[in-house]
Amino acid sequence: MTTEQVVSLRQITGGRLQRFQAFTVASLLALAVWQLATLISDGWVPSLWRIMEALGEDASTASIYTDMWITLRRIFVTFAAATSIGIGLGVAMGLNRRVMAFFRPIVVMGLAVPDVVYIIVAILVLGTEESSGLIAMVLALIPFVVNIVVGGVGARDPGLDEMSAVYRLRRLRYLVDVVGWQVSPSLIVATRTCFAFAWKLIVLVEALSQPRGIGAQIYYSFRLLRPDHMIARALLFIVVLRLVEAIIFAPVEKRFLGWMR
Amino acid sequence: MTRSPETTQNLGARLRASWLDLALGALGAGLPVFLWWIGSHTTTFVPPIGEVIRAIPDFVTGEDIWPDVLVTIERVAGSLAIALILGFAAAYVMHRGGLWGRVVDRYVGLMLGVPSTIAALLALYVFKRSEVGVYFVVSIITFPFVALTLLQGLRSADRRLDEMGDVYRLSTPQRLRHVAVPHLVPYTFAAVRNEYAHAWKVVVLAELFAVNSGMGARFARAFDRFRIVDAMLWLIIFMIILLGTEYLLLLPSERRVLRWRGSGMEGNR
Amino acid sequence: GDDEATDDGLPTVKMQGFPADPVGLPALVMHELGIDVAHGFIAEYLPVDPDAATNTFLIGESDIAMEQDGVNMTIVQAEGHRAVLFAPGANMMTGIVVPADSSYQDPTDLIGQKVGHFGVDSGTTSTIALMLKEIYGLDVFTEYDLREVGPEALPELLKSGEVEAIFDFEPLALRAVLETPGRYLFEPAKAWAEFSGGWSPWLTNLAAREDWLAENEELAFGIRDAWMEAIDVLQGGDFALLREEPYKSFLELKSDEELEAFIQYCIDLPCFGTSWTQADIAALNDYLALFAENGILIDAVSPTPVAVILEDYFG
Amino acid sequence: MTHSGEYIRVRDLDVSYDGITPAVSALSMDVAEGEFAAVLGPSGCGKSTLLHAISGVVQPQSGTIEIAGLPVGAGRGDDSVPIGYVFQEHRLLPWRTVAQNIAIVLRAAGVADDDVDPRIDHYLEMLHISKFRNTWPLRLSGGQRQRVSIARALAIQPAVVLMDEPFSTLDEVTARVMRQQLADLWQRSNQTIVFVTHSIREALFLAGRIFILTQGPARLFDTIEVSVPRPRRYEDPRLTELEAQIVEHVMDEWGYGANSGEEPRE
Amino acid sequence: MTHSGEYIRVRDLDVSYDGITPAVSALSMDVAEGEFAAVLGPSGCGKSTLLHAISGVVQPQSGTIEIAGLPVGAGRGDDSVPIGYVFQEHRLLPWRTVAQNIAIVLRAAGVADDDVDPRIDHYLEMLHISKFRNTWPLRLSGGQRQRVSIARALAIQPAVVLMDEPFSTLDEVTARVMRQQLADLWQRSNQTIVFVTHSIREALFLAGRIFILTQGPARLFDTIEVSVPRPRRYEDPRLTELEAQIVEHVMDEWGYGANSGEEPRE
Ligand SMILES: Nc1ncnc2c1ncn2[C@@H]1O[C@H](COP(=O)(O)OP(=O)(O)OP(=O)(O)O)[C@@H](O)[C@H]1O
Ligand SMILES: Nc1ncnc2c1ncn2[C@@H]1O[C@H](COP(=O)(O)OP(=O)(O)OP(=O)(O)O)[C@@H](O)[C@H]1O
Ligand SMILES: [Mg+2]
Ligand SMILES: [Mg+2]
Repeated sequence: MTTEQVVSLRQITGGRLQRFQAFTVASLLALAVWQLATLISDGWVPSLWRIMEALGEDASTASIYTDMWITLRRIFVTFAAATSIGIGLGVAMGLNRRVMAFFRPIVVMGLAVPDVVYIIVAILVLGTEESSGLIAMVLALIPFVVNIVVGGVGARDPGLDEMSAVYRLRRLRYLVDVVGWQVSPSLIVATRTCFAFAWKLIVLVEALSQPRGIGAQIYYSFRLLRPDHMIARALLFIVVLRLVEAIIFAPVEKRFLGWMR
Repeated sequence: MTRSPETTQNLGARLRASWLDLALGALGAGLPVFLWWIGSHTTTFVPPIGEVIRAIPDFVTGEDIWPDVLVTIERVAGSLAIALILGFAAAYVMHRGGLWGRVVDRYVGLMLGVPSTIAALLALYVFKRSEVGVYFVVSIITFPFVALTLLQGLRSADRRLDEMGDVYRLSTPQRLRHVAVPHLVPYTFAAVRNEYAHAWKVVVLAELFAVNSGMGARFARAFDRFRIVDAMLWLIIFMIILLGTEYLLLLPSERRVLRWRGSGMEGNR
Repeated sequence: GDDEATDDGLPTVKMQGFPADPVGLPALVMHELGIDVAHGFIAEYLPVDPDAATNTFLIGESDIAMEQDGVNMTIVQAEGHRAVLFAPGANMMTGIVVPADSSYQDPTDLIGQKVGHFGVDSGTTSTIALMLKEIYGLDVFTEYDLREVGPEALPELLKSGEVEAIFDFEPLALRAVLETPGRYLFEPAKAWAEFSGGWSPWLTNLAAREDWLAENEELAFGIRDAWMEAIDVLQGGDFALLREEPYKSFLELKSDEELEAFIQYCIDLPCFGTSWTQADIAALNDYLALFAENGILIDAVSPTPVAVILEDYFG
Repeated sequence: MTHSGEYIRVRDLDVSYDGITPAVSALSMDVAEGEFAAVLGPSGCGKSTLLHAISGVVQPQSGTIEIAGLPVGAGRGDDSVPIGYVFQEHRLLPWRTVAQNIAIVLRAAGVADDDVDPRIDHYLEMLHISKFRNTWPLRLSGGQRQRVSIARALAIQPAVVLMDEPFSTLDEVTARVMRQQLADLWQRSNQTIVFVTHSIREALFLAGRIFILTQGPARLFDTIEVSVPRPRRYEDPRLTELEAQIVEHVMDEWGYGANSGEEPRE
Repeated sequence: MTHSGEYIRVRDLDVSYDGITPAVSALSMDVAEGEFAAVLGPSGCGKSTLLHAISGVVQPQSGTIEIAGLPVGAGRGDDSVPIGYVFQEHRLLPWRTVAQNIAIVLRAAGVADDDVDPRIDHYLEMLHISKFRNTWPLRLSGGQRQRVSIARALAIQPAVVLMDEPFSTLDEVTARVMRQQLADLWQRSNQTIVFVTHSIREALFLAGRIFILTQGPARLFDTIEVSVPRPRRYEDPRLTELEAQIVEHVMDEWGYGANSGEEPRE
């Protein structure tokens, strides 16, 4: 046992070292590519130095945290709604060919609608409250989730379905214990995708219809011709998103996929 | 093998099933149309279906839309191809792990969050107003999502088949071709479906920023002036292209490549 | 348009503007009537997206920008870029529109009401905000219940009764007037002229980068003169030209009715400014100072001139 | 043990895959309540398909199957007879531990919560896999997995047990112990068991009646009553004799007649 | 057949999963070139693990394995001895047809393009599955799949063949034919075969030497030379006698001593 612990300890420290290395390499590489872009663009792409400065300025502004919080809250609301509806619909479509036949064209058509259209139409139909934009986002997000989930459900083992039928597993049991676990890799992709999309969409929504939020901030710096701030603000928030991912998604992922190894 | 009565019976059942699917599909496609119909009656900005339908003949016979349609299809397809290659490479490196796996993981994580506006602006700075910029924006925005999906596919691969590959000493190309890629097929389809649609959304912005041509730009212009009939017509073209791709390209090829999967009992259920 | 502009050897000048934006009409006119060639260049209309416009201009993808204004130029200079306004452009074609049968008589009546606009950082909203502040002492950002949507959707929003009033530019404001039906509650050009004793701000001006100006001195004069001439042609003919192609389709209006209303609007305003004197520029600078004072979009006026008279600039 | 009665009643069964590959053809057979029936047939003849049809997971092309007078099939309601099925491949949920795999079917069968754990313990012990209670199936050896699958089928104490080569991946010694336990269990209970095997000796040791199928598509070739009294001994010379007879009997039908290198007949 | 020489050389082999579950422990054994060796052991003792280690797909905790003087393991180069492996679960590529599954390994083994098809035909015929040439594995019965896996392993005509209970899912008659064919094939070739089985009779019929393992973690319990001359008959009474002896011999060690219901010893 003790040797085991030593081994795992070494693995951990090795992991940390490698993580540090990776960070360094990634940063240096990014630096090089970015500087190259700055060079090629005659300085139009703001240099990393300028971005760092902007980052410093923005990070020390209190209001940016309020904005971040507003945006984060919106992302969570839409994300939660879109994933739960999308997963439910995706599973139903994957399990039942009738449901699939009916909803597939709707999903495809839903994907074809540009995001602006969702947002504007939602505002015109539902009014100018904040919720309109969020509902539009949910609508725009659902098809993406559905597609990924449907793929996962389709790849399940028919043998286990038959087993469930023979042993007459209850519907819920079957959905959770048999389908759910098989689909879990897809669910992880679906949630991560949805999360990232939610963020991209909120930027648009806030730029288009909300005076507050980090998306509005990004857009504002854009209008004021401050690409350095624009990038800094986006970066700042991406870091927050990555943290959220690391805190929430990574452990869930680990827990769900333990049986594989 | 002779055709036994149950064969025809079965064929009949299948035909019935596919007719039913078709009918349900038509019903599904009818739902948005129905919503449109309601919208045209309850709001002032949604034009009546008839008006838009009457505008279709002129719209599609006027030859000035087709160059824009074609050039945009080309851009979307091209960028998507680039995104798939980049995404696969990234997923592969991430899956192999190690230093480079982590490095690529960092980048993919970062890129997932890059707002399209920023990508479009950077493209404008670096590539100025050029075609390359459009390809750059669309592929850079879509590839991390491809990578994410394919990575999960690689992770869920059956280790036992890898071991089989070790024992029989399959070369790397053989492994890719016979083990990794077929396993990734369902994941690839999910990625293609989503990112194809995603690319259509991004291309609108990219075209606006970089070239002011193509159907994305034209749709946006119509929508910006709230010339709703025109916007609707473009939207219908979008949808037809996406539906056409889905039903004529993706679905049949997916069925074909995944033929091995079925239990052989589909017709009986 | 006939692109076979013959005379080889003439430089092509890329003039950027928004698609379908009336602000760029003179560029079309000069090209169609050969005024550009007469002044030694070929004008090419470069449609750009509103979001990408300033960047496209600054990185040198176009030579002349037709959609810039004083505030924007102040921002441009504040961010360290060198560019100036050098000719008049469109007058302030924006307005507040309310339903015709509503009881609102003056902007103060809208206090506490839902008002649609398309962005606090937009030229339209910030201009109106500044004017209301100066004229009525009204802070729209706090006293109105502002609702933000894209400019294109504002007329619909007004029509559906979702908001009580909208801030929009032309021809969208006009569309709201026609379709709601509505009326102008506030017309910035007229109101400011009355308030300041004659001068009213431009919606847009012609802008050029200084490095470009340095290399194209002669061309710059030619462009300015052609521009003024084209405006004269337009206004002199009471905008009747707009009923013809390619102008008519360029404007992408919904109907002939809208077109007639727009022509009437232009005659009335009039749509383009023709005066570009030292006094005009001074008025502009004062006006910009008010923006800075109120902290709307800019914090300070630019230490270098944002608008110049070419003769002085080169002289 | 009497073999009258028609507890499981199969009539004119036709099953085919893709609507073109017949796997079972015009097969009729009856199994009485409480009977232990074995099914023998050459590889690929359609034995698993037959069990699939009896369990209701595949729909026959034509013909009927009834258990206790109720037709089986998709709409198998809650009132129908509970079935335990040891699939040829284990079909365990890889993301659930051994105990959880069994618990899930116990709960579905309506076993009271208090009884679940003791039952699991009992059957794991019976199959000598108690120590893997909390292991994931992918961490088990082939034989261990199969035993979990057997434990699962027996644990719900169903009226009908279908077993598809359940001992095929067990070593001789373990298999003998298991066979003996199964025989004992069956004698104590009133379960009806249909047991597919490729071991003639195993069939003779366990079953009251053996259904011998033809080469695929499976038809009934012969039915053999095993009249050796119980308890039987695995090495009983009577079984050895019967085994030799059966091998002789089927050799031709199963297509390995004179020349062992010959293709099986189509 | 002489059993001198150390073609496959296993020394002090320790394999454990997750670094904590020992599956093979301090095992040493040698197999000579051209020898047919069988491995017997109770279910879950570590037989498959042993074959995994010999094939190089799992890394031992300690100990060495060499084939023809070359260490096996991750870096098995092109110069190392080719191995055919019949895994306990078939491990066929589900998305490739039977013929493609075999063709892929043939190509990897450097078989000339012209030879690929005839080889496939030959081995499919030998295993009586020619008619499934263009079928996907998921459409095959259990026994058919396993035969495809055997065909794949033999088709590359490797110097070493590892077989993990290859005939376990075949009916008796088919299995007998297959065994006979394997015996013939081996006698004609110079292949070294390590054959894991749970059938003592099968081991006696096929092998020159039988390695008997202990309960898990696997150690070597005994090695038995089978001196019955070839060709052997499956029903040979000498084999029956030997079988009974072995059962007697291992019964205790494998943990089913007096009381058959007893837990296997840890
Ligand atoms: N899913 C399927 N699709 C098409 N054909 C199938 C499928 N499953 C089995 N078959 C075919 O049906 C026939 C009967 O298969 P089945 O699995 O019932 O055989 P079996 O008697 O159980 O054989 P074994 O002893 O090898 O397990 C075989 O020829 C097989 O190829
Ligand atoms: N992937 C794994 N992770 C952890 N433990 C494992 C794993 N695979 C097998 N084991 C354990 O290692 C031991 C040996 O397994 P192995 O598969 O080698 O047995 P076996 O002798 O082949 O048995 P069988 O005859 O049942 O196939 C078993 O106790 C099993 O539980
Ligand atoms: Mg079977
Ligand atoms: Mg094993």
